[in-house]
Amino acid sequence: MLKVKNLNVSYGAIHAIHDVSLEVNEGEIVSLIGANGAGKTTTLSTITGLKKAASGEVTLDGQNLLAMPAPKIVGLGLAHVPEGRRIFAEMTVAENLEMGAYTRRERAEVQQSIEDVYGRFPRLKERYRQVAGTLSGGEQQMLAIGRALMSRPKILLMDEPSMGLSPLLVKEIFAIIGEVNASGVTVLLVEQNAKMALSIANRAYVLETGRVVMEGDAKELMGNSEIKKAYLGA
Amino acid sequence: MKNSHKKAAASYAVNLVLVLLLFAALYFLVSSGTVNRYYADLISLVCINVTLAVSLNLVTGVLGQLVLGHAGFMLVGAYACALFTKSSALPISVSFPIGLVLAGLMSAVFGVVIGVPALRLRGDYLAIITLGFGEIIRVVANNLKITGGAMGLSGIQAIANRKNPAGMLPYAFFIAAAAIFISFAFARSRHGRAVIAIREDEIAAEASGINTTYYKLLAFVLAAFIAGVAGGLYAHHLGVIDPAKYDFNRSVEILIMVVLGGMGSITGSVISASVLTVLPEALRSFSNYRMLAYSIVLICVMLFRPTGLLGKYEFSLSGTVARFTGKKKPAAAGGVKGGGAQ
Amino acid sequence: SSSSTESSAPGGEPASSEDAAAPEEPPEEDDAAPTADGETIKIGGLAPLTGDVSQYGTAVDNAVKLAVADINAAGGVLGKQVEYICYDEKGDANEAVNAYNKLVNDDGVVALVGDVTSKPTEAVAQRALDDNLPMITASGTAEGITQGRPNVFRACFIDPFQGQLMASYAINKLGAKTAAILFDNGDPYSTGIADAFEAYAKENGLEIVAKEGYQTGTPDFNSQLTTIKEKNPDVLMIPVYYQDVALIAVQAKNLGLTSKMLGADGWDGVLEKIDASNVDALKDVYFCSQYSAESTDENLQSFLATYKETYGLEANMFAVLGYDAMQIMAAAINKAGSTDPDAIIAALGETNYAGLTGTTTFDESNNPVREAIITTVADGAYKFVENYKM
Amino acid sequence: MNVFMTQTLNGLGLGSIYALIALGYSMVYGIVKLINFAHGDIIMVGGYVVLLMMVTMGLPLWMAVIGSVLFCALAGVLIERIAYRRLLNHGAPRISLLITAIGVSIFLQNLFQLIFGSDAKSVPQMFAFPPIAIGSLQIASSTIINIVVSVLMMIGLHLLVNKSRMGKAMRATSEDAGAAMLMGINTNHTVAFTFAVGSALAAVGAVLYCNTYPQLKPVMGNLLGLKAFVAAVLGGIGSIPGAMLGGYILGVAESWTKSYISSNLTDAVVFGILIVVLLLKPTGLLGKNVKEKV
Amino acid sequence: MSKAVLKADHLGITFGGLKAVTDFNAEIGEHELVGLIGPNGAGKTTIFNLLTGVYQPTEGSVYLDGKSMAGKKPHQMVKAGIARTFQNIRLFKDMTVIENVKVAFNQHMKYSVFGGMLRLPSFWKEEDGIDGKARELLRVFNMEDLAQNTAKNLPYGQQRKLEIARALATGAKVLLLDEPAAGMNPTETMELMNAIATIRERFGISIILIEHDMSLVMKICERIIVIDYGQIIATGTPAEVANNPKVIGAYLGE
Ligand SMILES: Nc1ncnc2c1ncn2[C@@H]1O[C@H](COP(=O)(O)OP(=O)(O)OP(=O)(O)O)[C@@H](O)[C@H]1O
Ligand SMILES: Nc1ncnc2c1ncn2[C@@H]1O[C@H](COP(=O)(O)OP(=O)(O)OP(=O)(O)O)[C@@H](O)[C@H]1O
Ligand SMILES: CC(C)C[C@H](N)C(=O)O
Ligand SMILES: [Mg+2]
Ligand SMILES: [Mg+2]
Repeated sequence: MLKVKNLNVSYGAIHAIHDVSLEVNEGEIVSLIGANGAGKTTTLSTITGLKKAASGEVTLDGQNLLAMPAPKIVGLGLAHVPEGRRIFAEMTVAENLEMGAYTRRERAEVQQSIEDVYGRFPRLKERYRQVAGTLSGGEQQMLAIGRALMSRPKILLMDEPSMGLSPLLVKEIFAIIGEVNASGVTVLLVEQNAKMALSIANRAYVLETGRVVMEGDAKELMGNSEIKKAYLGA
Repeated sequence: MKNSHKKAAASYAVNLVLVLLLFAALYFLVSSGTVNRYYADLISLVCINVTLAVSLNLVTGVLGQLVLGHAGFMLVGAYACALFTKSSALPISVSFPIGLVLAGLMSAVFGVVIGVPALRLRGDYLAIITLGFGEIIRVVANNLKITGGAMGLSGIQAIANRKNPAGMLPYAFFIAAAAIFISFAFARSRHGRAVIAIREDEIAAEASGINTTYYKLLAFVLAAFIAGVAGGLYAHHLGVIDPAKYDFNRSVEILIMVVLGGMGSITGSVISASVLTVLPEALRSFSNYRMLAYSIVLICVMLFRPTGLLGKYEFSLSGTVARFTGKKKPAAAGGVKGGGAQ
Repeated sequence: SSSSTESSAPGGEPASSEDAAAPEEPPEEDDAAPTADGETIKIGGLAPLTGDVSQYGTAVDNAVKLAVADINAAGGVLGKQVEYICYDEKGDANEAVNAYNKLVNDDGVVALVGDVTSKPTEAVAQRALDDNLPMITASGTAEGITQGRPNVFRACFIDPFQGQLMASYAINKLGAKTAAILFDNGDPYSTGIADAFEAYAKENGLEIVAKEGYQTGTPDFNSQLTTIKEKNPDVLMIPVYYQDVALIAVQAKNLGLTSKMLGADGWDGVLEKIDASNVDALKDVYFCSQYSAESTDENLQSFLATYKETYGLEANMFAVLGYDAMQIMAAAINKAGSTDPDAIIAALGETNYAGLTGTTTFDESNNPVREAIITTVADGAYKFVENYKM
Repeated sequence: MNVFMTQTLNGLGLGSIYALIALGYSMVYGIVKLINFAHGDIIMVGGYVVLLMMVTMGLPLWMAVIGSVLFCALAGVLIERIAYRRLLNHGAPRISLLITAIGVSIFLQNLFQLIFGSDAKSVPQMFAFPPIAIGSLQIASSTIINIVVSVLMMIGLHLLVNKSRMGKAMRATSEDAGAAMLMGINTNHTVAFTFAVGSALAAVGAVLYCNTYPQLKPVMGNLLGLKAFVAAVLGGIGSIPGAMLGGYILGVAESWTKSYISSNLTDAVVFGILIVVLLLKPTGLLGKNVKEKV
Repeated sequence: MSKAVLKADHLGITFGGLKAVTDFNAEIGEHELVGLIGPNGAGKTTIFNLLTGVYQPTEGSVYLDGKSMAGKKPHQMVKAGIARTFQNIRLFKDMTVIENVKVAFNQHMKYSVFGGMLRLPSFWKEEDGIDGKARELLRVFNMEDLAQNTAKNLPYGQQRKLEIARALATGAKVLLLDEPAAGMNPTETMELMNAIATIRERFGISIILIEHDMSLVMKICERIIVIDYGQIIATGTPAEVANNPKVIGAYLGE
């Protein structure tokens, strides 16, 4: 469903992404792992249109995304939980969720989706009138995920959703990712927490200094000794 | 580490000699009449504007706070100096330097009075509150007896006159040079470092033990002092003080000099202040089109060089000389040139 | 080392001919050419050619150019052609001083005809005193301009005179018992007249019921006018420049203020700044002037005609004064026999010149002895009322 | 008492014009954090367009007003497109943006000076209503018109921002344009729309201005813009009711100062109020105070 | 436990009705390394903010070496000896690495404004001294080679370490680290752990560590305080805490 081919991206003189190719099939969870600065975030941002590519190809269901501005891509059914959460700090929790449903117009259904998110994250319901900027780090992360789900995406891009979360919540988040995926949403997951990421994914890509250095079945990669050494801390 | 001292001393010496040579050359040109009084005055005006831009750069570039009331400090200095020289019985060659010091001090006092409350605010709000103070200074000056009211002050003794066309040059030149040196040195001292840290992240600066209130005020008052001195110079350059001219627009003019040159770059301030002073005079006959052209240039520079012409680049006289004489430019050795964000 | 390429040759000044839908180039165009020996006598000019008071500036500048043309046609000064170099000072004292500096120190003018309004004129006069430069202003009326400055002269009457005159006129001719004043607190011209008016009124039994100032540049006078209206004075003295007069008059009308309005020389030009639909705001108004277009003086009529022909505009009081000022300066230089400043200044002091505004002689403060004319507005036009002597 | 009422109404009339202009400042600032110093000059543009259409083209007033509103909206969008967007989208330092805005301001003033001359142009009477008598005192009809129009505009704008989808988009864009894009918001359009609305309001302000003070000059936007900007900050920049409140307070303060203190000190009082308010409430009267959480 | 350096006495704060921290009591001994853990939003960062003067407590107070710190501003807290890092990295981004560190030395420097502006001998002497000290500190973190790099260009992990180095440069007795390992991979986390151990030895300081990475916390902390909803729910050794059912239920999960 999502295809990236020979993608190259630069920040000025820094060539951050070299010829990256990857593919996400419908219904899959695909993980993208790699050290700090490997280019994971850059890859996601380029797919979503927040960052311009130097060359290459990105398609979603055959439509060329590179020529499209970000808002339009979102309209195609792609949602992105960005790195650093990027919640609307001055809006309340509830308003943040409403913003997530900007592309949807039916009020009642949107309300239902909000309830669904509250069901997943009861903490957010407790805080629904709090200004989002004063939430704790983990609460903000929940909000960011909840907000992305509000657009009822076909494919969800997540950038380090477990960062800064308590062990319990990390488990929960991964459970949620599993549930979301089970409900038919395709997931492209970027993670530092390689162990969890690989255990939940169908397939995975390993990124190093802007290049894909390994790819394959997630379980197999988990057994790979190099991976173990570099990313699993074993 | 002692090596760095020697290098520094050498570079200061080279700079000093170059600055003195430049002055000698200018002074000769003016006093010999090679350059007429009009150009002599223009040189002084350039120096005054350089001083102003450099002083504002301390707050806007180094401290990173937008200030829109700089002309107010200039006005305070202008009045302080002019009123002193007008009322004092001392010969002008004595009363003027004293007046300049008074101008700086008076302006610094205003800097404290305004800075203490204003610096509690940040960003645009600080800018606006300084704008407010600047305007109040002007309006009040417009209504006081001692300041000559709306008429302003006239009959301020000109330092450069028919008999001594180069009279203003030493003052304006050396004050500009001193302002430049002081800004450089300040930005590369522990105090400047603290101020730059505040610009970068106020919360982190506070958490690193920096008394942010104190250092913000320090930069602000230092800038006010220098602007006050420049105001004193300007009053005696022009011979009149019209309070209406020290308004918001004047503050913006100075700000443009700073931003156009490159915020935080003292070299940039110097260059753009000079160009923006000379150009309007050169284009006097095209007065209708010059502002239009100026605005277009301004917009284009900002669009294509958003950080100003020089960004944060600094030109080094001694470095250039070293390069010419084949010696390597001293590396930015710690302790000597620790100019953090510069 | 004068850079005459930068200086604007007469008639070549872009700004001065800008508003003038000039049917033809100003006539002195070819007179700019230096005389056979390649030398000219340079006379400087300063005027607001743009900005809030540009109407005054262009009038003076235009007229001076006509005078220069006439002078050059008649053989010039000291046998040389006159070159007039004028800079726009935008009505701004700082600009004026800078431009003055260029005129004197770079262009090397031997005398100055200017400035136009009082504030910049005052600033420049101080500089001229330091430089001992012969200077005459056509229209700067503030009293201080010539005070203590033996080298500075003017072709117009002075502010205290205008203020007193209008107060006296209000008392004697309009039968006013109460008066109010509305003035620009940021302008020495305005405050000067207001103070003189007030002092004279007090001495002569005209009660000042309100004296309201305003800050330069504001368009809003409703508050002051409301205060004034509350006092319902017989006359309202408004000694300010034409643009503000236009705004004030309309707001006064809209508030239903019915007092007679008085003004001074700054009122000349107000009709151009008030739309026909609002011109009824200007009724029962009286201001003082220094010439009347209805005069039958031949020279004056011929000047007015030439002016109109050249610039496509009616000449106003300041054009007339500008012409005279230039002529007075030229005559003085001729009389001095050289461009030595002291000689010119001495000659200026002895001026006895019969010009468009009558015969000009200077008193001990270098001010001309002038009579005043009262002008009013009727049916959208200026009307001569009478010659008035205090 | 009567005089007091009249003076207050005078102040509200003047304040209405400030308020309308302040709304534009506030909207633009709210969304791109830019003190749009060219905003004051849009009023000037609006005024000249009205004048041109009424006098030169001889169109009726209502057409001139609509024409001016459209023209200014377009001008606002164009200015944003040409002079600001590049900087906005490249995350340039905000001060560069401010300087660009000042550049645009200088450009507009000088352009109009070249076209129309630097001295004032008189404007014909627009609404020929006689003064309105309240008790023994008369109120200029313009005062009433100003107040009514400004209140209507504010209500409209308030609904637009708080109730419409576009309003939501505006709020999101103002907080984090990148995140807003991820929500499917076309931030470029949103910003352009904001400039259009702000400039259109300036055109309305221009009409009221011309009706009250029938004179136009190329530099008129300077002082007016500055005052309106102060009003916006006073009320809490970014807040719509705040801009209105700030405008009214400023107008009334000016009027009262002129009538009861000294007209020489109006600006000092105005800025004094600003300073006091900012010191007590650093984000203005109705501004939200969001502290950074560490 | 040795003598308490830092003591929190009945600390509490409310935000508009929300009790973010209530009745927080803790004593940190000399040279101790204490973990502070708890669910997201439990109030850990808030406790740091209270200990460093960013927030003024609505009740209770903080004591350092037995002296009350009530009413002190953050920079005064630093002077007294409490330094911290931030959950979201807060470096002086456009300054060089070494300048970042030097900023924190400021309070130990004495030369006057004039000394600096006029380049008096006092300036040279102290600047040289500080330069050496800053380099020494960077060496501890293996960052000496990066001294002249601009802070924002450092890799994430190095930025974290630089922040710690800067906090150390203030000469603090107590160091508060807020999630230093967040966003690091296991290898980087290991490296960081070693660095923390080293500095504790070298500088003889006490450390409080907020962290969600249990592998790190359990390994290096001597004592752990667990909070939930702003209140302490458990304290003890890593092993005790890890087996505490309350902690498992609220935080660790099965
Ligand atoms: N705004 C930027 N300007 C310049 N360089 C950048 C910028 N953002 C990222 N880079 C560089 O691009 C490269 C890839 O960065 P990216 O953020 O995509 O990595 P990542 O894999 O997401 O890392 P992390 O795990 O730290 O989030 C890095 O070398 C980084 O320094
Ligand atoms: N300034 C504030 N205003 C309102 N509520 C606040 C403020 N600061 C913190 N809170 C609330 O206090 C609670 C504790 O926040 P804190 O940041 O201390 O959590 P934390 O334990 O550090 O969580 P995390 O592990 O996610 O960083 C949160 O619910 C948060 O929303
Ligand atoms: C042109 C004139 C109206 C000038 C006025 N007389 C003045 O002195 O300012
Ligand atoms: Mg990333
Ligand atoms: Mg936290």
